Amino acid sequence: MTSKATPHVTQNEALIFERSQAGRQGYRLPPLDVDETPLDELLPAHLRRDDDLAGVPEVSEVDVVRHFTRISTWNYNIDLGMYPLGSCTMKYNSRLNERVARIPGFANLHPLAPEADAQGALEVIYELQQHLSEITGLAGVSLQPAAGAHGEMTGVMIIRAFLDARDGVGDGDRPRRNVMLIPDSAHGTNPASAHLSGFTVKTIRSTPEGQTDLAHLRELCAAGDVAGLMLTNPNTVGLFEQSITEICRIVHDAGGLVYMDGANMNALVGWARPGDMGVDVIHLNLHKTFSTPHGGGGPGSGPCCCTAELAPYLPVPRVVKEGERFRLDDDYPQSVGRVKAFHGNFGMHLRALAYILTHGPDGLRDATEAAVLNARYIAHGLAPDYDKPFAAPPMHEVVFTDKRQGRKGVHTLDIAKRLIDYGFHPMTIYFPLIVPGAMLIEPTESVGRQELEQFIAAMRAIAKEAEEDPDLVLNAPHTTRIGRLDEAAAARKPVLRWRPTEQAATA
Amino acid sequence: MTSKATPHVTQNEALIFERSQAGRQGYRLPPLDVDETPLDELLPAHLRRDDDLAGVPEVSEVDVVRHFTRISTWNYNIDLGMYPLGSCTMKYNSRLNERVARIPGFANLHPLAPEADAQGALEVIYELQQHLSEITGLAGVSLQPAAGAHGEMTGVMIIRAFLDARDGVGDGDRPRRNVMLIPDSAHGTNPASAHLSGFTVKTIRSTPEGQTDLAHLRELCAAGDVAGLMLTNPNTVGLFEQSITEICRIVHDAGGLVYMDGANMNALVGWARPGDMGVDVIHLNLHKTFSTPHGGGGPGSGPCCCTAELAPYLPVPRVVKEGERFRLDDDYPQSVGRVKAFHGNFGMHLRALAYILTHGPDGLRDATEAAVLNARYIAHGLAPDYDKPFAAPPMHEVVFTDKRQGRKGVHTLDIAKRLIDYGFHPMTIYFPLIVPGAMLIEPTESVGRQELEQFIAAMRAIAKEAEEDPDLVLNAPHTTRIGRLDEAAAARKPVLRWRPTEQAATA
Amino acid sequence: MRYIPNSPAERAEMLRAVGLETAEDLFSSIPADLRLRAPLDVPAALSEPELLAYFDRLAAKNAAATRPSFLGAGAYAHYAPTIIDALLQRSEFFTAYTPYQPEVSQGTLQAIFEFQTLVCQLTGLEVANASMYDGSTAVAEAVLMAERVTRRRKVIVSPALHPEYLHVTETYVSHAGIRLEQAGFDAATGQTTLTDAAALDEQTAAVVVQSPNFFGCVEDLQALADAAHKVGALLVVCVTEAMSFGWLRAPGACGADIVVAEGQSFGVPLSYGGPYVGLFATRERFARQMPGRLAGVAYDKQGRRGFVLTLATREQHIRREKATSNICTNEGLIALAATIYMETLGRKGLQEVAHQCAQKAAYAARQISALDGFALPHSAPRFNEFVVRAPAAAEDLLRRLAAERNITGGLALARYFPDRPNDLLVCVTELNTRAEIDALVAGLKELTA
Amino acid sequence: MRYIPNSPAERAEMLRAVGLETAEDLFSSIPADLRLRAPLDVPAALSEPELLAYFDRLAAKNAAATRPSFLGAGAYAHYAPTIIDALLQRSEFFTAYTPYQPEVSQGTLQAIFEFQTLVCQLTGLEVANASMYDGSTAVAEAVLMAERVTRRRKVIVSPALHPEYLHVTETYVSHAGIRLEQAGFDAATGQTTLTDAAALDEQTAAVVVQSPNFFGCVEDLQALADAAHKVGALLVVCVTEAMSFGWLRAPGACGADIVVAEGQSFGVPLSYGGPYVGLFATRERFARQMPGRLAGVAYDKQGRRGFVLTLATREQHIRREKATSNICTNEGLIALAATIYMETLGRKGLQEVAHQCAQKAAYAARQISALDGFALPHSAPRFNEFVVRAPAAAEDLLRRLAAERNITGGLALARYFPDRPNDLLVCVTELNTRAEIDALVAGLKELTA
Ligand SMILES: Cc1ncc(COP(=O)(O)O)c(C=O)c1O
Ligand SMILES: Cc1ncc(COP(=O)(O)O)c(C=O)c1O
Repeated sequence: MTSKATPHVTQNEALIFERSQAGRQGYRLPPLDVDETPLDELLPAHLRRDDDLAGVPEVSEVDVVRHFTRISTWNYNIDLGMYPLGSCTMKYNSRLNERVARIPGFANLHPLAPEADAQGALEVIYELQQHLSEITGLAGVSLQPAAGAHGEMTGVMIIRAFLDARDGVGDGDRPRRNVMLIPDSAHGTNPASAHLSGFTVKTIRSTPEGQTDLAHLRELCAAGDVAGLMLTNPNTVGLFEQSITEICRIVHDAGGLVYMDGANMNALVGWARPGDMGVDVIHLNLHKTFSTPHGGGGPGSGPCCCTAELAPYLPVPRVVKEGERFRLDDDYPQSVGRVKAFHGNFGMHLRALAYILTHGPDGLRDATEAAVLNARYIAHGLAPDYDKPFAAPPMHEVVFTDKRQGRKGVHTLDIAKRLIDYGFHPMTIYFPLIVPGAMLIEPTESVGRQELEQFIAAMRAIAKEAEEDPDLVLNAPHTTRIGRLDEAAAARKPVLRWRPTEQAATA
Repeated sequence: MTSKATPHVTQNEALIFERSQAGRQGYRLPPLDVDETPLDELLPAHLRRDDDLAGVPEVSEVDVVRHFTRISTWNYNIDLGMYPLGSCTMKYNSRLNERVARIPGFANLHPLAPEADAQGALEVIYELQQHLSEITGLAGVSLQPAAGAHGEMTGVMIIRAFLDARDGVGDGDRPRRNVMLIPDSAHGTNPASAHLSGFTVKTIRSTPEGQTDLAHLRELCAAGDVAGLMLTNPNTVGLFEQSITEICRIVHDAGGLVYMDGANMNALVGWARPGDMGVDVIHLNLHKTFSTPHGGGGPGSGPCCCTAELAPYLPVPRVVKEGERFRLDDDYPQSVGRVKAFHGNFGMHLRALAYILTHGPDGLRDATEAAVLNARYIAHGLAPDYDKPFAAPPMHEVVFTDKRQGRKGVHTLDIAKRLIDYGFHPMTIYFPLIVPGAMLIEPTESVGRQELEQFIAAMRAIAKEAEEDPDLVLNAPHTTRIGRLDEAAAARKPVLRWRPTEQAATA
Repeated sequence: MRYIPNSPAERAEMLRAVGLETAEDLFSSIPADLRLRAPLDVPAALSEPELLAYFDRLAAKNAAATRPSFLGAGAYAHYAPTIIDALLQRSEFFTAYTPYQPEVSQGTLQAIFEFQTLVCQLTGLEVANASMYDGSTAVAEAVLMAERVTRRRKVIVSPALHPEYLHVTETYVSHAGIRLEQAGFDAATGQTTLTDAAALDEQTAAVVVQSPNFFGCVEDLQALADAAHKVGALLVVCVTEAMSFGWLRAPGACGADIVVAEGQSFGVPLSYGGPYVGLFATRERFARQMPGRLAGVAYDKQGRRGFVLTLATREQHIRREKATSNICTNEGLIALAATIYMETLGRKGLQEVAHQCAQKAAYAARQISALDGFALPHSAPRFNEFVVRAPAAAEDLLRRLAAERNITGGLALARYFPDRPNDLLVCVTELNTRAEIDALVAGLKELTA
Repeated sequence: MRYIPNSPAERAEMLRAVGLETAEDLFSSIPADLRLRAPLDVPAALSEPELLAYFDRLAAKNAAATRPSFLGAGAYAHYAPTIIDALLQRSEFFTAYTPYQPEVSQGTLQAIFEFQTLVCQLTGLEVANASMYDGSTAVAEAVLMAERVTRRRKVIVSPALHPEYLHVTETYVSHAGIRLEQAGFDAATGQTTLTDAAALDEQTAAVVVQSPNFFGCVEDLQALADAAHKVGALLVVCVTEAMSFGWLRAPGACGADIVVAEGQSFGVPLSYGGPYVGLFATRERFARQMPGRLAGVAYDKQGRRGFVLTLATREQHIRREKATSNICTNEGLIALAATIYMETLGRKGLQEVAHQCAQKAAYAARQISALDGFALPHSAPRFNEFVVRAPAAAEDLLRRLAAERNITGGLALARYFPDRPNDLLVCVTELNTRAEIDALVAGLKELTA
């Protein structure tokens, strides 16, 4: 097995502003083909742009292409290899789906086009809604949310609206159920979304086994002010919540609803459905489970799925089918309203639908199985060298800690950086917060056995280095064009934009 | 000016055959939708493939994408920066032209489609013929040749056919003009193409000033057996042949024809036309002057242009226009015949036409000017440190030698390899053969001043290193994933394909 | 194509290696009664050619995608240079994750830093973030931020704000205890007024206005800023047509405190409404109150410059419910598209495109207003959109334009404003040829003759 | 877009820097009377959208590109997985030059090495080169090589070789003193015969045969090889439909000494005939007589494996007129496309596609032969092409099929063989659905009823 990483020469590249040369042009427009109206007739001087866009670069097309091609080579990416970020589900992004999204009949369609002339797009949305409903076991679906957190906000707002209607509370006149329960292991977006929707967050403890603490849940539910619970399942340590049915019962009995963070659906698709577990609302991350590209930070798509009982509260407009026609329906008086202009991130809907249709029912089930198997294989391979805080076998991702290496002063961050020298992107680190020095590893189904073994070998080699030559690990990475950056200093005196003065500093 | 090169971590990657895993699949076909015929009815056993394609890899789509993405990062390329290969004209490859070539109406058109249903493609060929005729000042054009050497062969065969007809020689019965004169500075394809067309090659000396030696030319022409001259202009040391008119007169007076190798047309487009100089036949390299991508070694396209007098000898079929219709015309009894199936590298014709139409007359002239200016700028910048064998100001490319550095034992090859450490692709080396230790540098118009200066600075730094620390240069490159390879050993015991045994050797 | 690399045989071996027998064993931690028994009811797997045929068939049903169009209203058909998509499709960009590991993410980080800088330059403000979901959610977040900055809970919103943006803002603030009140509207000019808005007082956190507004009218931002600042309120300016930055005075230069915009105009396909990208900029002193990610300069031990995500203490990863926003994944790749667009067009190009849009719109407006029975109800200056008051119901007119002339003539305002049955919103960009405009004018004339 | 980076101002400064005043000065070495005075007579520069509109208009005139087709005859419509073009479009591949500098060209070199290996595996031979221009020039070069190897000057060519390939070969050998003579042809089987070719003797350098031949008939290569070898001649086998490698016995295994093929079937667009790629393989002992480039394994000082272009002493750079060929630039990128195709389909896929082609062609042949008045004149086994003898002139029939049924029904053999007015060559690939085949059959039936 040849080593996965090797040093090579790379191009350096300054900021585009440092490359700009007065008078360079990268574009040409067709000649203006109408007779010009004198500017003064169109726009009074005081409303006109008067700075000639000072500072905006002047570069040629070749400059732009070389600029972005060069800086692109500094990025790790899925097409280079395994991207084991726990909770992020970095799976293969099919080029076929990119092609589908670029079909002119979709790419050039205006969001306000008459429904009659956009039937194909509405059908795409409708079909995807149907499939996601089948996959989650929940009847109502809205594709409007633009990302996971957006879907969370939508979901908890639905809970808010439903409870208010059920309990007959108007704005603030009668006491509301204001408490949203969230495990201490939850992703930060959960409490943030709950807060945005007006809830008070109370934290539930996890057990030493990495499960929700039922006793604590019961205790918190007893208060009577519980609106709901936001649970991730499998949870963020990669374990399935064994008592999920019981958990849902407890919350329901307390008059609350159960929200499930669907970020980890890659462990369940085709094998189990949240709807069957008692979950009331869930968001999915199409950019995780359904392989739409992460794009260096987005776009995402966070469909919100809910029970038939909650469906009337979904955002409007909704895409409905009447006979053979599809239309946008605004007529849901109980809806939480709109969470985004137009119809959500349609381009991502196309890719996710293509993903589902390429897999089919067996393929979807296989993918989940392969993802869990890969995680289990890593869990098995690393157990001899790394502390595994939870005994239970993991689902699609596994968490380890730096406990053993810590004794030599080598910590999770160091191990992560050292992985780079071995040709891998680091795993998710220091998340979830409940696991000190957490290393959350999610291989996904897109990695072959050979590369899994290379990863295991790299991690074991690092463990050995931590014992024998800690400094080697502490100063990693050694092979990248820049070393570890001083993030503290960057936050103390933030430089968030280029300014002509910056130029000198970088010459 | 930040340094152009920087080391960075790269992925290693084995041969696909070493990655293969029995049972992996990267494809899926639609189900066969016709009733199957028993194999025995279709094909007797002894004609059937019986090795189950042993050795052909079994990999998944992710494997393939990662395999090629990884190995691609080991290539230097135009989008990374200046590619100063003299004689190769490595200019910017527009993405717009790639898009044009992929328009389904062109990409999916079968070469034997009925003419009436391929009018658009025929118009593309016809239009390009017209424009190349205007650019070269030569009336007849064939786009059939697939590359420069192919165009050379076509061109000299045209000369052969014309002379035979003119001199009334049939096959071998009467003495033929069999001598093709070729300067010692010519590219190797010239003599090879002449030989392929049945000519005997005689070499013309170049003068110390880097011009064709007229006296020698006259002397050789005196023999009376001269069929023609193959001249590159500007020649391969980047100088315009000052006496081109005189040269053509001498050859014509001797009863021969003048072939021009158009590889260096990037120095002339819009400024001077071979047809006006007395040239009878020329080939163009669309993959040089007209920016069709080199693709790591092709495809190219080598149109052959000639005088009206020679046009009847061009390959068939030819694309002609009748009224508003275009058609393929085979009816040229004097034609040299076909040099390639179908219509030449049509995909390259599309790109070259797009290049011409994007530039327009002024743009084409500007591009040539910019290309010559860039070369002149380099000539100026390197003169202090490198031996410039010819005093005359260069056109689009300039040649230097390793004479000065040689004193310290540092030679052209070493300088070329050291350039890699500075982030540049080496220039063309040891060509032309008449210049010992030649370094032929052609920046093209696609390089901005900033990068030209980086190149000059790098070359000057290397000159300094040659003085102060020769070993540094002699052992370059130092930043690539592999060092200099033992090419001699590779040629002694050539391993030209992978074999299962090879696997062990590489583990 | 197929997604899963490991062969069935390899997977069987791996199962054995981890001490399991069947795939089912991998899911033993899921209570048996919760495990799905029947296969999912989704269509059988399609091969590549079958999949493409399926989507081509659907795409063909989107007739509106392939005909001349004068639709704007928050999504604009501008020309996108080919290099944008070519560069986006480099795996290094589109398959990368959020740049949490700077040593292997400098490409993405540097691009974000350039994006932030360009947004500052265009908006005329001091700091900008790495993007929001889109223009509508950016307005909503701006309102929430105004509350954080001023600790006031009343926000005055222009009635000429894009109706869908307003709707989204209402949803976002509905649980934040923020009261939205309407500003005035001068039907003659088509501009927002604050005079009659007694509402503007010391309890006001912000005034929210769009310019060019939904009806295409350019607002007098300086005047609005002065009025807002007089009572200590912020001016939040929303721009749905980012191309107008190349033509109109920078909102920041007019006194805006927060500027949000929809960046779709910058090289992003219409794609039936998304993914687009929200631009968000404000004053330096409010930086720590901003939502969203920020890239900043950082140096390594050898003093080499690089970029990192910074000021994360504002974000949910660390702050959880006290974060300035819940946003995590944003619109990175679309922000990159916009960055490449802005850099390719550059200082001159952005102004030239804007100039062509304004000129072509002026030409179209002139032609249409000359038609019998047609009028342009609003007198304020405009950029590339304007309201046309037709002599007949706009919806029928547009339906017939599409059916009989193969032109999408614009947007019937009745979709959002039932009291404007005869009004249509017409948008003209540099891509609308004079021939298309003339065909629209002829169509409007003949169909109402 | 624009091509030239330097601004006019920068260029003026650079001119000054090199001591010149005007651009004209740069061309002072060109005698004044040769310098062009008038601007070139080519159209004015087009912007990006204008250029795309121009080509879209032309593309729309190629009606044949968008309808069901049964054309083969040297160019085949097979499905090309999307990843092929996505990978080709990486600048690292398509903008790179010939890999003369191995340290910065290992990506290209390793791909060539894999290509050479795959070509060896498919052809059943020992060495293959980095590509030729196409199948037709590859045959011509094979004939020239046979002369070099045997030092004999007579070559017997099958009359069932693609007519355009034959034409190209004639052109190539016309000055090499090589005599081409025709082999026999059995009109009943559709196969090449040597029996009646007294021509085959000790002066014969090679026998050149195509299989499946131009008429779709599979030749008995073993028999032909034996006959050729008996007189010390080489057997040169040409394959125009590379997909047949997945179904037919490897030519190398049948005794072929040189195998050339057109590789277009492997993921390369039809593109009106080019660029395609020529495959060229032979026996180890002839390696140094091969035309074209070769990549081979090499090691650096640390023993790390890499790849280089090797055996360059055969080539024109060094050998000049004594080179084995004049070829320099080949079809690198197309060879890469074929490599990606072969690896993506892999061992099983290449056989499965071939199987579907053969089965669909068999189905089509059965249906057509059952029609009144139609016959299949040749009895030999076939792969995915076959000759149909129609009851009417093939050209009219095909013209009407196109006009009235929107089907390109195949190739009228009269194009090359005037004595075969009623024959058409029909090709069926995995992309022709049963519905298309049935429509063709119905069309043939009804148009001749
Ligand atoms: C468990 C979990 N929940 C929620 C989110 C938020 O999703 P998004 O980033 O799409 O807003 C993430 C992704 O980072 C996550 O991992
Ligand atoms: C001067 C010259 N002539 C001829 C050629 C041959 O052209 P091609 O490689 O396209 O066959 C080249 C290119 O290498 C060249 O530089």
